[in-house]
Amino acid sequence: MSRILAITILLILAFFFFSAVKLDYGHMHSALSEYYITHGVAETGALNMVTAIYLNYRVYDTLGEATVFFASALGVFMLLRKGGEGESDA
Amino acid sequence: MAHAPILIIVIPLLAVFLTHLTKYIRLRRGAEIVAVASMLASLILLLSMGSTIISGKAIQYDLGGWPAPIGINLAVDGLSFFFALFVLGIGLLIIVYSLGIYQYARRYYSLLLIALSGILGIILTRDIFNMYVFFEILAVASYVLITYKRKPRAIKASFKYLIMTESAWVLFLLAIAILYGLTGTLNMDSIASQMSMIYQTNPQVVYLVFSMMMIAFGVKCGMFPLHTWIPEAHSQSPTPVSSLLSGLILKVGLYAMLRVFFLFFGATLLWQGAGQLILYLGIITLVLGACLALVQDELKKLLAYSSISQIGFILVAIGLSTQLGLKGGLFHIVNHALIKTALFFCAGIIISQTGFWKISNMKGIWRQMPGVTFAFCILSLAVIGIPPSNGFVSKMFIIQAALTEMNYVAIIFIFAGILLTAAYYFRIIQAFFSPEEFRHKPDFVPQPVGPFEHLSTYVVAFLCLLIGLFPGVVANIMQPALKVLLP
Amino acid sequence: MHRISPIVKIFTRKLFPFILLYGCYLISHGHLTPGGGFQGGVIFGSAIILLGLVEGVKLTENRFKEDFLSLTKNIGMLIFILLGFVGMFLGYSFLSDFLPRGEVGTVPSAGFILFLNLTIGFMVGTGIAVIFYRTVRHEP
Amino acid sequence: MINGISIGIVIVLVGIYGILTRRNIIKMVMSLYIMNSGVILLFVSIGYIVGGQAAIFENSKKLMVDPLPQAVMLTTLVIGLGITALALALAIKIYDEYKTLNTRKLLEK
Repeated sequence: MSRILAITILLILAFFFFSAVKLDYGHMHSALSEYYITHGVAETGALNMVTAIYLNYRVYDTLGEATVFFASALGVFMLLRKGGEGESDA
Repeated sequence: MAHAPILIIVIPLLAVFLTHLTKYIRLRRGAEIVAVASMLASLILLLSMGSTIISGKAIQYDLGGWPAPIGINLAVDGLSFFFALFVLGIGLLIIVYSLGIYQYARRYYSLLLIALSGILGIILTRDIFNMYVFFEILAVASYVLITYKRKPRAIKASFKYLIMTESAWVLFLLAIAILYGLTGTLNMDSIASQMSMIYQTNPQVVYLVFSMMMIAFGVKCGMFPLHTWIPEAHSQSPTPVSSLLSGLILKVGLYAMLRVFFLFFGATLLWQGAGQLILYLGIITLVLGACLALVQDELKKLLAYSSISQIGFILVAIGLSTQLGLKGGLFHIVNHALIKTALFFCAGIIISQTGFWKISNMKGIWRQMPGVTFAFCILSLAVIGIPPSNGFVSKMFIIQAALTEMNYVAIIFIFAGILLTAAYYFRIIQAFFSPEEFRHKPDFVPQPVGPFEHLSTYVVAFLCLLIGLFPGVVANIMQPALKVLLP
Repeated sequence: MHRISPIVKIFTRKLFPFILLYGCYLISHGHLTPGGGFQGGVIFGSAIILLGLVEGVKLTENRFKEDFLSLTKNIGMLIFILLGFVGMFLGYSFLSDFLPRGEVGTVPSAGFILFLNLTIGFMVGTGIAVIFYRTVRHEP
Repeated sequence: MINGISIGIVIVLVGIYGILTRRNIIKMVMSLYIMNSGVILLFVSIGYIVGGQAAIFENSKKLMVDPLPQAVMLTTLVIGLGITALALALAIKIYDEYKTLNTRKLLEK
């Protein structure tokens, strides 16, 4: 695709993005994060709130994402075998 | 069983890692037994919830014990029960089909189970970021499954599929970021409740989020401008994987589109412009898929283009966004998933027996394989929509919906689509039943095709006729699903 | 590729256990200080990659055999899911924290977050090592 | 005005530009990862609170940044890692089979 065409597409996209997204977010807490900060230590016992969230409140996401990593490692393992090593399963 | 919703997803996931460990126990074909057992367990668990869902109540399940907006929660309501039912059914069929082929090792079954648990995870989740994670699981599993036989063209097709899907799904992540910035939560229901208020204050953000999600779901379900990965990915992958792709993965894209658009943008957007947009994109997909299928000579590629045009039918039905239109759309999603899975099974059997990929040198094949060609005819009648089959019922609903909407553009193109579908399927049947003698491939050893392949194909062909004769059974399972979409 | 100088070799062999130690620290203190399962696992993986690059993959192979690494990945994921099931069997909902919360600030203070961190750490570490082995040893 | 969100959007646009114009496979995978990092920067800076401290509790109770986007983006990072590892493995196999990384030549083969 020629560069000029790509740049025009990007300018249109940039116009849409910047006009839509209001850019002054950094002042107030969302209700959810307020809950995490106030009740986080008491409920999960962890000081690091980020670890508390992705290992206790939303641990289901981490289970899903560990499967993604497992599947991609399995994929790389299967793809880059030397020839058909038969079906040796690890 | 209080834990039923999560168990439906986690039992296949557990089976994934058990299949790898069956190497160490002397159970012959242990992986297959574990795979089939896990799917049956999930199916039984889902049916155990059936009675409460049909009566209209939804079952909530909070993961980790945290209530809705704080933790992630799953919900089984009419729509997700309906989709989970036929996804588990077809998943079981795909596993039964691939039981017959011996060179599929443990890793194939574990990847298939990862893909199926990913699909179930998408269907049951109530959290938008969680839906993104499970779509990624499904995507990674399907990239690897496409390249299972390590054919060069399959690797090229998988790479193209990867680049298209991932760059579209970065936009979906962008949409989640903007939604989080506006609403402060990741839970679908709380976002949906604040959506109409956001639409009043800042309609442009809603249009932006809608278009980004449209791109992401468009790639996943093969809508018009984003369908280019489908023919190559379907034709080069192993047969059960191509039926998984066109039977389930395209349908999950449609499920997500239905769920997210009717939940977030239901009241505000769908009845003004967006419904029409989906309608016209559906019409273009319909016509484009049918025309490309007409000129296609490779059997599997033709079936892939036929999938695109049938998705066009469903998009037209969704675009009408009336009670009848959605009923036709949902019905056609189930029918097309069933029919296309069995059509790919037939194509797989024919290709593995004769070694030919192109229709032109499959002439007069009905003398070699009468059973499979007969099943192929029934299924192609079902796709076109000839009365006794189930395709007729769903297409009749779609036509009725278009008529009541007085949408003449849609009606014209629906009929044109049906005629084109009839054209390219009769072309195949005419090639199969042509009088000239079938010439074998010179030095080709046909692979052994066991009873499993034939069994699964005939079961689906019979099921299509059965649903065609008694559509009432599917209709009342669909009733709670429609109540979810159009309250 | 020119030969790797002996200084680098000796340093790597000496440094290797300390990298692993640092990885273990990150994993075990994941819920107290910045860090966690993934970051510690990546450092495990980088330790094995460092050894592979310097010593050559053959030597590293017999220390960390590939089948053993893939097996650890499977076992790690199995433990992850079984931890979820244990929460369910004890009456809480799936993947819930069934262990009592220790005294805040000490290592065993966050219930089953520590075990999850360990499982993810091993999985990510072995996963990256497997990917490294596969890409390095691939000849067309 | 310049803040994390606008720069995140610009990085996503750079990634889209890379995918649209680059013909080399490896560069396409790199621009895919650039898009991923752009979105991660945007999502994390949506949770930023001016003058906020990292979301880890020491003894003093200071104003904290929103921890949810950071936890969610950790998941996206690992997904991006998995996707890029798989894409590069596919690129290696494509180069083995077709001996070229140029998408134009690959289209004909």
